[in-house]
Amino acid sequence: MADHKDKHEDEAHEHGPGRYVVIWMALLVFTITTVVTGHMDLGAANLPLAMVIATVKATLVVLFFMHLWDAEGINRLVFGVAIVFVMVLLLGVFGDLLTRMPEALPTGQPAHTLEGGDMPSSHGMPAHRPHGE
Amino acid sequence: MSQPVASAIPAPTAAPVYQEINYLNADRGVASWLKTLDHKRIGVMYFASVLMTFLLGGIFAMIVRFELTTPEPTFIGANTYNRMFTLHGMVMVFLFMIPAIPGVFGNFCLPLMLGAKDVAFPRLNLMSLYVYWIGSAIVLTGVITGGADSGWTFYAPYSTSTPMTLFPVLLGVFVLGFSSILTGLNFIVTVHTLRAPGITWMKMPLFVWAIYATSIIQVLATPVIGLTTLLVGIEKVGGFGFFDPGRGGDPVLMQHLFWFYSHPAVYIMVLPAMGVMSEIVAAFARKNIFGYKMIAYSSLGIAFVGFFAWGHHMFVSGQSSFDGGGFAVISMLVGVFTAIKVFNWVGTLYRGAILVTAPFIYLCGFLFFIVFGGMTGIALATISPDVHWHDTYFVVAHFHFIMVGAVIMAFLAAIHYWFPKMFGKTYNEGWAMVAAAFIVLGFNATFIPQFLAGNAGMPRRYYMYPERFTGLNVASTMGSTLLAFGFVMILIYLIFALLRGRIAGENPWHSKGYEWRTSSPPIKENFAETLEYPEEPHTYREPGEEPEHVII
Amino acid sequence: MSSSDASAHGGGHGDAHGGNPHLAHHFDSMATQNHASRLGMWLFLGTEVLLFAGLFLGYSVYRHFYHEAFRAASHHLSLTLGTINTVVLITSSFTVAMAYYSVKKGNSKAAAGLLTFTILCAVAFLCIKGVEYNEKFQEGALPGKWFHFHEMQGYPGANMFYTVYFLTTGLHAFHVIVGMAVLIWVLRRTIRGDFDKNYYIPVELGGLYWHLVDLVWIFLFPLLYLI
Amino acid sequence: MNDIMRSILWLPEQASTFAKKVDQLHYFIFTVTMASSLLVGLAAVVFFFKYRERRARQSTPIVEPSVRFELTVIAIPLIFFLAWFVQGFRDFVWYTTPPRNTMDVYVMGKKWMWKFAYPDGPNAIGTLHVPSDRPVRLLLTSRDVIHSFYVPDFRVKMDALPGRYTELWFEATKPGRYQILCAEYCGTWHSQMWGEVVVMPPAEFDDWMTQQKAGLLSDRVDTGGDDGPGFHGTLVEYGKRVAMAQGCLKCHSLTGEPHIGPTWLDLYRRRETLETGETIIADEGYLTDSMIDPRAKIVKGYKPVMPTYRGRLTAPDAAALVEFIKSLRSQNLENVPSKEAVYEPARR
Repeated sequence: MADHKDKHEDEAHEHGPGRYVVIWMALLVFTITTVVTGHMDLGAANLPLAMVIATVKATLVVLFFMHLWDAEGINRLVFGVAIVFVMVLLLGVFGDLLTRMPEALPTGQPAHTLEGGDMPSSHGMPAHRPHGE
Repeated sequence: MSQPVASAIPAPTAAPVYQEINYLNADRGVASWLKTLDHKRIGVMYFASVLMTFLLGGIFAMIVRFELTTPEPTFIGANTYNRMFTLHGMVMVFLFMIPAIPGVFGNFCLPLMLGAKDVAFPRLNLMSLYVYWIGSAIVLTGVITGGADSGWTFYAPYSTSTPMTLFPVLLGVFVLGFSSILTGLNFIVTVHTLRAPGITWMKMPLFVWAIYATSIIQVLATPVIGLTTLLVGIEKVGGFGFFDPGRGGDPVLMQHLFWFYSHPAVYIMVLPAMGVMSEIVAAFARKNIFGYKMIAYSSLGIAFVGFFAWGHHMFVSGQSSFDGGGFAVISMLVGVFTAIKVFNWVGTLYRGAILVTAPFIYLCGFLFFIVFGGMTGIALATISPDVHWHDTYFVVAHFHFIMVGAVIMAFLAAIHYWFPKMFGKTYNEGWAMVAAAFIVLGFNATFIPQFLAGNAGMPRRYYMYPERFTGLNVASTMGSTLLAFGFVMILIYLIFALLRGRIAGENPWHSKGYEWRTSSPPIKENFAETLEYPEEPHTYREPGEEPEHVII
Repeated sequence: MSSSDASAHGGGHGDAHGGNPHLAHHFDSMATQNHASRLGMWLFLGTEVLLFAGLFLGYSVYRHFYHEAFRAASHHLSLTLGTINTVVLITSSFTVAMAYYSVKKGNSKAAAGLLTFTILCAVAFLCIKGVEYNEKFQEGALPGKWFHFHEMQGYPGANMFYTVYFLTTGLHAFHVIVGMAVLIWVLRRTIRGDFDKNYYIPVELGGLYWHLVDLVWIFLFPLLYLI
Repeated sequence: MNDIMRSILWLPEQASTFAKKVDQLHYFIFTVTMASSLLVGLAAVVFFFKYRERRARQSTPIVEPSVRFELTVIAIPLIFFLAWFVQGFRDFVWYTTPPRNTMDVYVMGKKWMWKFAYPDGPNAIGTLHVPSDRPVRLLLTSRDVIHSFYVPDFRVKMDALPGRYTELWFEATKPGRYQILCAEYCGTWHSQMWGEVVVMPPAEFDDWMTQQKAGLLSDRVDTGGDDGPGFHGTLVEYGKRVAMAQGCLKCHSLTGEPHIGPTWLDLYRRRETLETGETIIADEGYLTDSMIDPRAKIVKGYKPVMPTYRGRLTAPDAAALVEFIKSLRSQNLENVPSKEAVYEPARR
């Protein structure tokens, strides 16, 4: 019916179970590395490194365990578009947070330490004048 | 009304034949309907439920309009008014606009237009209908037990701190999200796998393209509103502080999460309407679509770029001006796609053979309202005027121009255009024209005063307003009664047509759409034998006659 | 809801088209039907990805606001339990992939064994999670209103870490339970012998859902426990 | 030209520099919108009549757009939209960056009223006094939910977020009184959360300010600072004065002994059973509603004799009354901190 090739279904690129074992081992190795590097205090590089390792592990799972490697083109497109929209959501929101007026960001004082008193008494304005000086 | 225009349709050579054994009476009994897997029956059941929710939403709207006739409290209290406009928003958006055209005409016409026997997953399709019923039932219990008073946007600090229990309404919206995901998922797989041989991507009817683009949004945006309702529900019950500023949360984050779904959601509503109108403009101008590729790709364009533009709802909500600029540029791109479509629709009329019928009147109304509504949308997206217009009646008028003007006009046009195919009977053309006139006039009288009220500075969701807005509000209320009267008229003559209408025959409009190449009402398996699809839909020429090919 | 649809569109209903009983009447060939089932599942996985995207957004927003609190709080989580959980999930992901492979090769008995092992891994994951939650309830490291964890008092926004922690791991645990239900359903049908060399779609779709649950944990583990 | 366009569009006065700036762009967008929709409408009507169906089942030519036509159809709207965006964004950045020498005023949105506090001057409820022809910066915050400070005549609007500050600035050009409205839905009386900006010539404003600072509590025009300690004149005292002035105390006792109306001692958050039998908690909403519409929820055992105070009590008066009622607590409740959770940012 649809323009879908039948041959793709049968020969299904014979591969032994070995591939799964290799991928499994790789995932375990990556887990250990990320735990070890997570402990070392690399300062600013900690977050990006952990994210890179997690992305590599994720792509391994997606490509080989979930067979996206030999799947139809449209399945890959669907997963790719979902990832793109996740990035767009993060970019859009962080585009706002990083450039918002400093006073408009949450201060994070836990509720019970926010001292009462309604209006700032007349001892002056927030620490520095935004855009002012 | 002059002599009924129906006679303009040529006397059919053979008498119109009514398909005796069709999907409606193939198997009898309520159980056969409740357990059906036939996409046509599911479409008809969606049709019935969607009309009821539209009626309910309309009642809430009329209560709000009558309350606003005087600046002082008119006949309901402040809290009741707040509940009325919230429930008007919730019922109309989640229970009517989003499931309407995809649920009713997507279910009914998509397989017919693809030459398929059914959608890809019939059981999922029925499940989507049940989940829609369950979600609507939950929202209605919410309505009965006090409803919600936080506006349909249920912004964080208010919705999570108001004593009013929002729980049933939020749970209902969460459940309705699943119905939307299932329908979208079903249609995407159907378009990919069940096209009849001969229907390539570039020979699919434009309604299918619009439904395909809508389904992409339904599948990929709805989970985020599911999560937002879940988080607001947990925040309200458990006090987790996710959005609570006192505990370090950020209410603007809730607005980001909400509008990440709700802006694409407005394209879930308008894209199917554009799809219906592409079919109707081709059918009633009896001409091939002008710029088929342009309209098809701009549907996809709206679906994708629509995901990036949600920030234009938050220009004055504490969002940074840099981000506001970014969202404004992208909103302009989405506007361009709509502009392309409008030019191509009008282009389709060029050198056509226009047949004046009720759907065509709705098309004219649609064209005017989508131009006017769309341009005010672009005006709102230019940030500095939005500072004045945000959360005023200008915004209310803008989105009603698109939702009522474009989407409900298209919904009515679709009902009239596919009524003969769904039920095998024709409606009375004269009455239909009168009703269409009422609708178009009533709509203008209702919402143009609201544009002016918005310019004058009247904020949204106001129970009592300063005296200077009284005149505009009274005018708007009078207009809304006209509009309501128009809807009632349509209901009456359609029911009359259903019971005692003339037999329509297989193709009363002589349209070259693929869905008309089966009996009406269609048989259970849609097509008796597999058909050939040699040319694009809507190519109006007699067989053997070589058409004049014009490139402008 | 999600688990039943994974199976709903898998099972065909035997009638016309003779030959293969699993071919639905409106599909022309098993290949198209399988392609449709896989595409439907991948679209559903897209919705799951975007559902967790909202929570990851919440995590990254509040980490941006209160990074000291988040870094300090991650040291209070027990790393050993987290690592064990990650290994458990990755192994279960491996075994469910092997189960799919053996069903495709027609060896239903091995597949049943592997599926049982996967379900046991899922139970183990939930137990470890239960232990961690219990620890937190005693410490008072709870979200929002109930936050009275004395060690983390000094950091502004510390309760936000536990709000995000409980929301993300809670929703993930719910998806582990749903995944377990799907796998139990697939196991029952494997034991009944429904699957053979040319009909194994439910196993594949159940496996895909389980891999997604593992995928989410692969990202959750470093974010919450390591950095 | 400006006034004609303003009257066609029902726009309010242009009483600030930003209003004049943004209205020019508004007129430009409006004229282009009208022109383009007329053009599209005209084309549709011309085709409508020119290409009516003449013969039954008339066949029509295949008309395809050339690539050039498609590009022009994309280019024309894109150029206009981007032009609007550029001008719009420039105005927006001008609007969101206040000049250096602004006079700052703190604005606190609280459920259904606006409170203003000059850093070194008096406080006020509902009315904001500003000098004309001098930039004024408002630092907006909210006590409970999101409100939105909106002055139609200045074309300015900014949300007031609970627990943090957002800013808004304007430079009034014409002395006069302009209405403030709340534009973000905030509850029962969202539609009554009005205020007033009184724009005074600079000289007059300076006299007013000095007089306010020196003035005693009694002759202050807009007394009633806030219920925080240490302000001259608290909301509670202001509420007490309003109660005496409006004659509430003729029916409501302050000491707990029975009277025509329910006593106000310990009334706040007390569980009351109504005539209809249902029990409610006397919170701000109930107290404010009962002032406006007393017969709606009568407490069991009391006759419905209370007159309505709609129109006689301004929103700030009602709010001050509620604060006064909240302050009337008998000794045994004193130790329970009944102050509701206050979201106020600590200095960073």
